[in-house]
Amino acid sequence: MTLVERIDQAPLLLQRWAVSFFPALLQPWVAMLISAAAIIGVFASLFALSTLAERKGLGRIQNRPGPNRVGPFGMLQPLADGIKMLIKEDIVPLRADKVLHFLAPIALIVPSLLVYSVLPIGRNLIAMQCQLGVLLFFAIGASTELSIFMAGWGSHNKYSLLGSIRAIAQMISYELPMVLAAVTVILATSSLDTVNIVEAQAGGFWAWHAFTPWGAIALLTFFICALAESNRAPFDLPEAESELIAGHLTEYSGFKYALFFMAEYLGMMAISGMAITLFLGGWQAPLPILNFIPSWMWFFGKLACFVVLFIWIRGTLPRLRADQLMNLAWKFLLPIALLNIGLAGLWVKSSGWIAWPISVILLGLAIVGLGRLLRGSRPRGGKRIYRYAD
Amino acid sequence: MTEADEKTIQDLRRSGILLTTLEDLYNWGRSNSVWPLQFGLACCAIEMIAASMSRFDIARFGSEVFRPSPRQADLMIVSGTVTKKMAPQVVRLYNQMPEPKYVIAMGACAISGGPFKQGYNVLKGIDRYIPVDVHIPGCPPRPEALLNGLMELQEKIREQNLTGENRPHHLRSDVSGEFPVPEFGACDLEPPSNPAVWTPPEPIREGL
Amino acid sequence: MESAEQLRDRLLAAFPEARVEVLANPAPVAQHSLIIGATHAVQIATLLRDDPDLAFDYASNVTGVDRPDQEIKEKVTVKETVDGEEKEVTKEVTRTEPGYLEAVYHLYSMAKRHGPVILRLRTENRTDKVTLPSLTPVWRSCEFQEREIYDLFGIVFEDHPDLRRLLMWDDFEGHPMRKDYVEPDDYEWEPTPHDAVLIKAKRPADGEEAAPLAP
Amino acid sequence: MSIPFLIIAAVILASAWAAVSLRNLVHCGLCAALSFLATGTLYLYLNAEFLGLVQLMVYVGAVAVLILFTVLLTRPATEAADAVPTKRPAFWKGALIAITVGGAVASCLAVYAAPKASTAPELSIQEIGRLLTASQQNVLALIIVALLMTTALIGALLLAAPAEEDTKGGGA
Amino acid sequence: MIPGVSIEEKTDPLQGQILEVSMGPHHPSTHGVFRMDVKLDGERIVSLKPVFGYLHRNHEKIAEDVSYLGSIPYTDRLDYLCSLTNNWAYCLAVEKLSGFEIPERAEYIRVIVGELTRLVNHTCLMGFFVQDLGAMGTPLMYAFREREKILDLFEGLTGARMMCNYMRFGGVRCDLPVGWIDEVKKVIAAFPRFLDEFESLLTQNEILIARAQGVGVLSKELAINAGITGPCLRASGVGHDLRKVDAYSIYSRFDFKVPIGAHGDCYDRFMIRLLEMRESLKILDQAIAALPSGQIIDPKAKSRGLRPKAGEAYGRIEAPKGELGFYLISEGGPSPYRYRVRPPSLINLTVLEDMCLGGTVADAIATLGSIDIVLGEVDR
Amino acid sequence: MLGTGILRGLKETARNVIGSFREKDRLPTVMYPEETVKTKENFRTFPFLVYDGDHAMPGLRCVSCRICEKECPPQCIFIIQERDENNKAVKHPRVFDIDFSVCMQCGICAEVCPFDAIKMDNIYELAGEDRFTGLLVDKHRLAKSNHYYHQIKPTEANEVDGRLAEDKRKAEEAAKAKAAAAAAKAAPPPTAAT
Amino acid sequence: MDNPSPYWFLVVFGAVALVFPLIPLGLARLWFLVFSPQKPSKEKNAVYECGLESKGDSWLQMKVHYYLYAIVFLIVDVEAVFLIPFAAAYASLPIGAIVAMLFFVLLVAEGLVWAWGRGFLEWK
Repeated sequence: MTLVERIDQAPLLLQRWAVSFFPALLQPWVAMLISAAAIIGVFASLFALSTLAERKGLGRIQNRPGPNRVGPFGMLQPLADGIKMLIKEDIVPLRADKVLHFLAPIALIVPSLLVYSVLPIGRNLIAMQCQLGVLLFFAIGASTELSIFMAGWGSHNKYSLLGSIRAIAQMISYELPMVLAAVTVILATSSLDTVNIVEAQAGGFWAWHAFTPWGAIALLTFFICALAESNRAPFDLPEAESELIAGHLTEYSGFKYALFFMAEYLGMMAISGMAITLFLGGWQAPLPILNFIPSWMWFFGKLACFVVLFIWIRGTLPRLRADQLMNLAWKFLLPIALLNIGLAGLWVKSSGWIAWPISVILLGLAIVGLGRLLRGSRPRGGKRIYRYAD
Repeated sequence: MTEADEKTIQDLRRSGILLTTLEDLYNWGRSNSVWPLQFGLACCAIEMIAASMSRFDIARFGSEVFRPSPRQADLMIVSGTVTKKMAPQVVRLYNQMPEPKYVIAMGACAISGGPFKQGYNVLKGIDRYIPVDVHIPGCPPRPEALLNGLMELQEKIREQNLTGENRPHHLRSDVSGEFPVPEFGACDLEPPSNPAVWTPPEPIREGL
Repeated sequence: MESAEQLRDRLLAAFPEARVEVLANPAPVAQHSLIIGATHAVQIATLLRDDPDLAFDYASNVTGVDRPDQEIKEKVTVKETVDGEEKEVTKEVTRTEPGYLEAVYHLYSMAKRHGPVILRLRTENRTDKVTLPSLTPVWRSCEFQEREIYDLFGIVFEDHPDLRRLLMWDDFEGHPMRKDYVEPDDYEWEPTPHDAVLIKAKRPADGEEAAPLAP
Repeated sequence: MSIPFLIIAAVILASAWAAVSLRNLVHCGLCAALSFLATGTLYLYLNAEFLGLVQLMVYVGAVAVLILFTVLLTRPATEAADAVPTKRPAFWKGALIAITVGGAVASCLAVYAAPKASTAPELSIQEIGRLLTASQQNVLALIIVALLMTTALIGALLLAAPAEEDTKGGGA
Repeated sequence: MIPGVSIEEKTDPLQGQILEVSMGPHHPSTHGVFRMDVKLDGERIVSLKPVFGYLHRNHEKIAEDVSYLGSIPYTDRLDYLCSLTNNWAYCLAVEKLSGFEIPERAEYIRVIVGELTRLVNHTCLMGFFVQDLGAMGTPLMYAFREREKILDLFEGLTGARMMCNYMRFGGVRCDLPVGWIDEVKKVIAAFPRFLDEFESLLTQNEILIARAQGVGVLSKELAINAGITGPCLRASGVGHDLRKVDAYSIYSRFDFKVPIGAHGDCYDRFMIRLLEMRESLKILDQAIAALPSGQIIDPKAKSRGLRPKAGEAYGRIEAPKGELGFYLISEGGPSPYRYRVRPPSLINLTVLEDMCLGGTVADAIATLGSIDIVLGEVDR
Repeated sequence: MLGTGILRGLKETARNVIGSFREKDRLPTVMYPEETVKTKENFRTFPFLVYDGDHAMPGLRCVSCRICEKECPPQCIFIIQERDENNKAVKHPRVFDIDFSVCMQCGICAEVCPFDAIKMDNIYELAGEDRFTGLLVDKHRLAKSNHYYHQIKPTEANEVDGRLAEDKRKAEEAAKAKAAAAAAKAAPPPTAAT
Repeated sequence: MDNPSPYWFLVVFGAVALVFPLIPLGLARLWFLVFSPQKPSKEKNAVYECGLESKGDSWLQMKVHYYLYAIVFLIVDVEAVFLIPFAAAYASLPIGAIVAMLFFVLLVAEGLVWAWGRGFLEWK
């Protein structure tokens, strides 16, 4: 093993080394425990980092420096927030459903963490390689809707209930185009195994799925759905401040609120990770020359880009309205995703170059047509011309 | 500093470094993460917003997270005139904030009714119903004055003890966590003030 | 635009039974106003709005005025028979002018760009007969302003779609903008020299004389 | 009968029992979701990976949501459910149906001879995909499923749609 | 029949219950302590009743107690975003009541600070509006960044950032400090860059267009009948601007246009303000170029101890939010017998329910944001 | 359409992020406790009393005429005039309190004061825990030297000084004239004609 | 079990993930026990409603539209489930199978189009 490979496989080697202290019977279980703890540790600290990045990044977008007084460059801000959340009084409304109110954050954070088990973080670095990784990701992710419902309904608050209903409707609607976007990749790689999918994209960025016509569209669809699934702006309707106070989080205080917050970020990073795996070559380096950089650094680098993109979009865009959000999912993304599957099929079966023009033309037509249709629900769109009174 | 204070500190010293570290950590965390309730009443609210904007940027102190729900807020900035019609809501919002919680009375109106003191619908100071930690005079105070008040509050938080006799009221089990919400009367609030929180000062003016 | 007198004549021509008087305004702007009887107010308002020459389509400002009962001392010359002889005697008589509440409407025309025409509607007294017709059906902009007058002055507007208190809470008693409204006594002792505060705090003033004013 | 199976079975049964016996309908719905989840886990445990995950995705992700929305359609869930109406004919009808269905199932089970070796075939997902359209029967089944689903969609929408939509959307 | 629309509440039990929610008085997007009692059918609004008075500070009652001069700082606190236009309207009414002349230079200064105030108000409003649409504060931050520059100008001239207390009956309180005009020139020269930035950030943004176009439509007829003024009225297609109609002060000397919209929806109201700012910049340029020297206050006028003769006057100006009028009745005393503010914000809210019915909560929030209210003025 | 507007918005925010590292205009933040915004000379917060000379109380310009007390719109000024042993009014305030918790910073007191005795300060860092003793400011805390006044508002202070000097000169002249007149009246000097 | 199925990891991970949020919640509980007493009371723990007293019940009957939405979602979700194994096997499938699948997809899509046309996809 060369040094480069050693660094590349460092997490795995560390795990093996730690496991070797245990009797053979326990070894697989200890390995699992270590993987689980590592995932939680890494992504929980990434959560802290990304909250800080978000606050500072939003600050920069808004021409201000953001937190910079707590610790060096404000780096300890998340820690201070964490301590504060921990000691904050925990309020359960008297009329709330106490069991559901308590269970909701836990029931939300467990699936948010479980989905990480199928994400290949680096070469050979995957907690659980299984044949149906992609399906597992979506299957487990689907249960977060129930947790949000528990939170909203359990709070016995009107804003919470409205927020959670919105959240469920939004999440189920966007789940469909997301799954269908993933289906294109399954179609192309004939596999649901995340490791296989990543390996199918080896060789350089031109081999990534994002650089095919169907892949680009699927990535875009997937990304929009990722924004919606993790309730991030411009799809943050469930906790729309200006309408519903804080949506399903309205009645949560103390660390339970922090858990929701954490689940949101964990979900955001998990979905980004899945997008990277499916479309952007996972842990693969964009150029073969760059292979000396450890694979997991590529993964986290790409993840960081996604987080930055999330923050950037959050800092720029206003929020959609609930019905527009639904229209976008059902009347734009879903047909596009269905069409895209067909194009991916064509791509796989045809010899390549001929699929390009067909795909581009068809997709272009579909996008423009559906866009027109979507816009048609408003009385008048487009640029307006203003007159002046005499 | 009174003798009792000295004694508590001595007690604390004796009870071990762990507690003081814990206390430091506790106060450090709280004082650097003061999330205000997104709550504006009148003119001062605009300066409060200005304080969170790029020129003054309250985010540098970790306080830009203006939470719309009282459940996640630590600080209530009473920014502007509290009218009698609004006072019950203010008190209720304060009650609904989880402990530990703080109040900054920003501007003359919030402190005493200010220029509108003579009005029949104006509450003459929010401290009639809820305890105020920091008063910021001004009409409206500059955004820097709010930042100054916030730093004052952070200082106050840092000086709070975790144990001992003079620990803050939210650490005491014998002090209630909420304050009675006044009700609308025929022409004034009932009661007009909460005597448990507020006693008018004795007239001490010479020559009168 | 027509002068107030012309307008009065025009309105009287349309509604001969109506009460329309011109109230002169001595201020330099000389925005004179028309006192309108309550019975024909809505008809007159509709005419003002719909007449193509007038086209007062826009009621800008609607407000109330409180005129409490006034004691007027005046010298009256009466003929009295004193000692069998008829004489003209000048006596000082105290007369109580009954108070009333007044609703004032400032009307403009957006179409013709003229205005204002000021309408004044007066109640009969300040206690029990405080009803006036609402002009909200004519100009929607009166809706909140009439509610405000109802709240603060106590004029009851008939046919108002939603006559509730606007600013004070529903159970509030009294009408605070009236001149005789007594505020609740809720001042603490305080350092301000606000006269009312000091009186309320029952601390006698020093009784000192004011210092000589500026030279 | 292994210990994991016992645990999973216990969870399934307990949550299913809770789903029909709890007073609060939302709790019932959530317990049903838990029951679905446990069933999915059981499939996974039995190496029916695809089935298990589909169970999670469709039942926990979609059917449970449908159930909860249905619960929200009813009168406020806090209202205590009426005591079981033993007097009313509906009860007897229900009981009759229950007995009939139960008897049918029981007789089927009695007749059915379980195969001795019940190991699941090792079936990869690609194999399942191939089998979907492998034979004419399968294609027919697929088409029937599609027809069923479309019919179900249209029927459910028409049944549940409010009256105004029926009168309005004639041209569609 | 009351002009406007009404919607019947559905009572069909199969249609779900009507949800009664109160938005406010503590709500992130009611622009202060305003409350809307909303009845929702699903997400659609079937009834919306505004509730006022949470900031009723008895301005009128207080003004009937204090001197004429003493009311000026109180007018600052009416529409606390634009204290200078409030001063102006009040001074105009008092000037009408007592017949003071205003010197040329004072008129020009008034126009300059008045238009700067318009810039401040519209800038902030657009920021708040987009904030209400759910942007994470970025446009608001940009707006406040520019606002601070203008507030610095106000601070240099009047001594205060927000509560300027600058105008006096018959003129203004103090003359321009040395170099102030140059600073104004700098600020307004840099301002179009901000407007361009704002436009490219927002006006073509699909989400904003989707959220604002066709939302909260106000018809021309209803707008006139309900006494709507200011940008809301002009967005509905009525070219009514008191700067043109009354041509008060010296506005007839400036070359500027009045933009009007055609649809009367939130987007039009947003765009009209943007265009109005560009016109204000034009006025500012002209006013600065033509600023004469001379007196700044009518020597006959007195501020302290003013006792106008008995009479009444109604003075109105085109404040950034609409027609701001002051109605004063003098009985010859040291304070007005009746003092009334005609607040544009309150009257513009008359049609809030009509504009929101049938829309969603999000639409109502957008509509409220686009009307531009300030509670200090609504409740006084 | 179709996302171009969104992209343009994203470009705009990206430009601001980059600009915030390079341009002052795109990062206007003032790091408050360490650096402060330089307030304009005209800037006013609360009133203070100007005194001449080195000693505060004897040097107060205030003559206790109570004009400011009457004109103050929220009426937050409280003045009691000083009296000497014979209970005769002295042109000096015995009590001069301003309630900062009520003051609306309008500056009318300074505007109406005929003696240039009360002026507007520019301090704003007054946050404190105590409302009654902390924000009720008596004449000792209000008194600030003319030197301080010159520091915070040089232009205005110079103008005031000039005006006061002029007044003083006029008053002296008047006094001199009066004295001369009185003297002339008492005994008309022969040199009066020259 | 010498070679546990990979899915056992889910169990282990699930357990750890369950413990993970419980630790801080437990710590917080401990903190309240030792130092900072929780003080629930009537007003504080009342339901938040913009500072007003809450009116009416918030658990109320919802509109039927949410239910319709869920139905459409369910059907399309099932369709997606069928698509996944098909996609996995796609590369090795003959053209006939693909046409059959296309037929299947179009049939379900037709239902979707119908629902679209009838306005069931409008969020209300």
